[in-house]
Amino acid sequence: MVRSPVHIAALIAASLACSAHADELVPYTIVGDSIPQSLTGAPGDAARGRALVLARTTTCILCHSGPFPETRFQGDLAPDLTGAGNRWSASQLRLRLVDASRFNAETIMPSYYRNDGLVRVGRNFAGKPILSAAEIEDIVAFLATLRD
Amino acid sequence: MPTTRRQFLSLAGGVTVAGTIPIVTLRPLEATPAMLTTAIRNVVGEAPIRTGRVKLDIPPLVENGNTVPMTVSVASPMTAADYVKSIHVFNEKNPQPNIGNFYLNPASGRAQVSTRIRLADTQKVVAIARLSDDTFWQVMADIVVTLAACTEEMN
Amino acid sequence: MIFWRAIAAAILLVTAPALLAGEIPPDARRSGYSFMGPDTRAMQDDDTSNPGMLFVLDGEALWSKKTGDAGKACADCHGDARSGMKGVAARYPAFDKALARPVTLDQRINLCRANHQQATPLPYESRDLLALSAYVAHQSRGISIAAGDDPQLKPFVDQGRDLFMQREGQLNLACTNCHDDNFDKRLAGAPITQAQPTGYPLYRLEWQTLGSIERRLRSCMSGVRAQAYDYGSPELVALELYLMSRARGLPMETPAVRP
Amino acid sequence: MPALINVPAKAKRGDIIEIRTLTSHIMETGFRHTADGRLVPRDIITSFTCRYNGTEIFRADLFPAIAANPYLSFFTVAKESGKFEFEWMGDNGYCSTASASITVE
Repeated sequence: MVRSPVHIAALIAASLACSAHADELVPYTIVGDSIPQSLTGAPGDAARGRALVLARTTTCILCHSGPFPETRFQGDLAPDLTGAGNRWSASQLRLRLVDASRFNAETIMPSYYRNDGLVRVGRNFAGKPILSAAEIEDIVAFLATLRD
Repeated sequence: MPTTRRQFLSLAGGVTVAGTIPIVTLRPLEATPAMLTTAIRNVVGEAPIRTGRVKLDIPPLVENGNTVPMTVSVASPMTAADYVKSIHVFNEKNPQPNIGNFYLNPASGRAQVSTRIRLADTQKVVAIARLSDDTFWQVMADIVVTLAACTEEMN
Repeated sequence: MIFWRAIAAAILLVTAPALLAGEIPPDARRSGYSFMGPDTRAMQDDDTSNPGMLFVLDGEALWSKKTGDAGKACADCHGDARSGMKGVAARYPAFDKALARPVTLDQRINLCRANHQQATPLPYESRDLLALSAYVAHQSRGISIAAGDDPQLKPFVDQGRDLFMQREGQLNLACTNCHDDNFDKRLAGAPITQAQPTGYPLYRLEWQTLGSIERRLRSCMSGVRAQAYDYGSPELVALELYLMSRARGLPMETPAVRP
Repeated sequence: MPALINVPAKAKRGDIIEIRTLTSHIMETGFRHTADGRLVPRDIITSFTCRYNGTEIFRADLFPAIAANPYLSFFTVAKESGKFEFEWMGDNGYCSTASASITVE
């Protein structure tokens, strides 16, 4: 599973070049408890990431709360996101978004960048990850800014 | 905040938790404060509106905006000489600012009306009473509407 | 001493209904009613303002209306529902010998229509089916749920339990993840309940109408972005059966009101 | 369409009594669209009237912001035995009536 960064870069380049099938995930390399490389090869946009975290469609805010005074309804099923950037590096946050079940098989946090091994996925979602690589990067960039 | 706004009554539920397939097209359905003012002026005309005498009972935190219990009452002796002629209820952000007009008379005995309303979003509700001396009295309330975490797709 | 303790433990094991891991013990089981605010409770509590009662009223009229080629009304066989139907819904879904599987109250109504009234089946979620089912279930209001006791139902209860525990959909969540492990917490602003089906069919403010437990289950499935099972499918029946057996002891509330 | 009417069966002359009504109606707002973009036409109850022995004692104009299955509660002074008549009128020629009687002592 561990591939050389060069190989990954090549794959990303290839997928950009021929606009790979939407259902295909960008391959990534896990190092320790992290994914060091950006899934898109570029840093995400923290402002877009903040909007994504607050959008109910991405589901973050349904379970998590955080330093979002303008958002009235936040979940309390999962840890408060305040200080997430202190607790985790961007690389660690990336893997936790991509596949949190890797750390705890029983977690209720969905694997946001995964499209296999799932049961009865709805017609409109089949074969797709919950978030795109770019959305993951935006959210990672935002969470990394959450420092106490 | 278009991303968090619920549609005004999505058809048979509307979108999933994911906001996947909007069953109902998203449109700028929100009434503007100007529309609210116009709706009020249509009833009140140029008369001044004073604050007081009217009471609006509505849960400050609504569990579902599709059915919100509401009671309006007015402090009035309800005698032939001094009674409430009508009660008018308005909202700020539904597609249309009017909610209901209720016409009373001295034989009502008590100036109080209850109904259930729809609130498309967290917003202000205004209740105005017209007394028999043609003065207008109002009360305003801010209502927080909880958005359903999971709604269903239309089948 | 140890001997007696062992016996006491053994007796406990035999007499107490086996509680499976992660299940809510009987004395901690709570109706969705207890998760609601005072205004929604008030709407349910007063029969003259509970909008579900409009459907019960409809159902009462349908109960004695002759229908189908046989020209028979429910009342012609069952008599007065207020006595004859008392407690019935609290035992549903029930095992049907001829079909060798559990049937829901909705399915029982349609079986009666087919077999005794020679009438066409009422579609799922149609006003008439909801009204009849609400009228029948209303006769059990206040009676403790006692579904799933029939030993013939065991494999179907187990199937329902497996489905309840099965992660599914793009969000990869099982019913149990929320309703056993996280009730009383909040999903965004909304409290998570224990998913006790005490009041079906019920008036959901979100729907602005009465709906069946199958509709509710399907909407949860859509919520986790799973392909919902069809109305009347063995899976939905098994889930309903498991949920009703999981709610044993809680009183029926039909027609309940829920956000 | 069925309606649930709640009027006290008996009252003393001069008592202020509460009248509650609940009626079945979809109250389609006219602001919703189907998936293919068509507007779902408005279908609401637009007015409600209550008469007490023929005299109008309460009237309401209803708008799309009134919830489905409209509920209305209001008050009147019990002055004589007789009949309350209720009338709901709405879009597409909708008209529905109900009545309830009261004994006033």
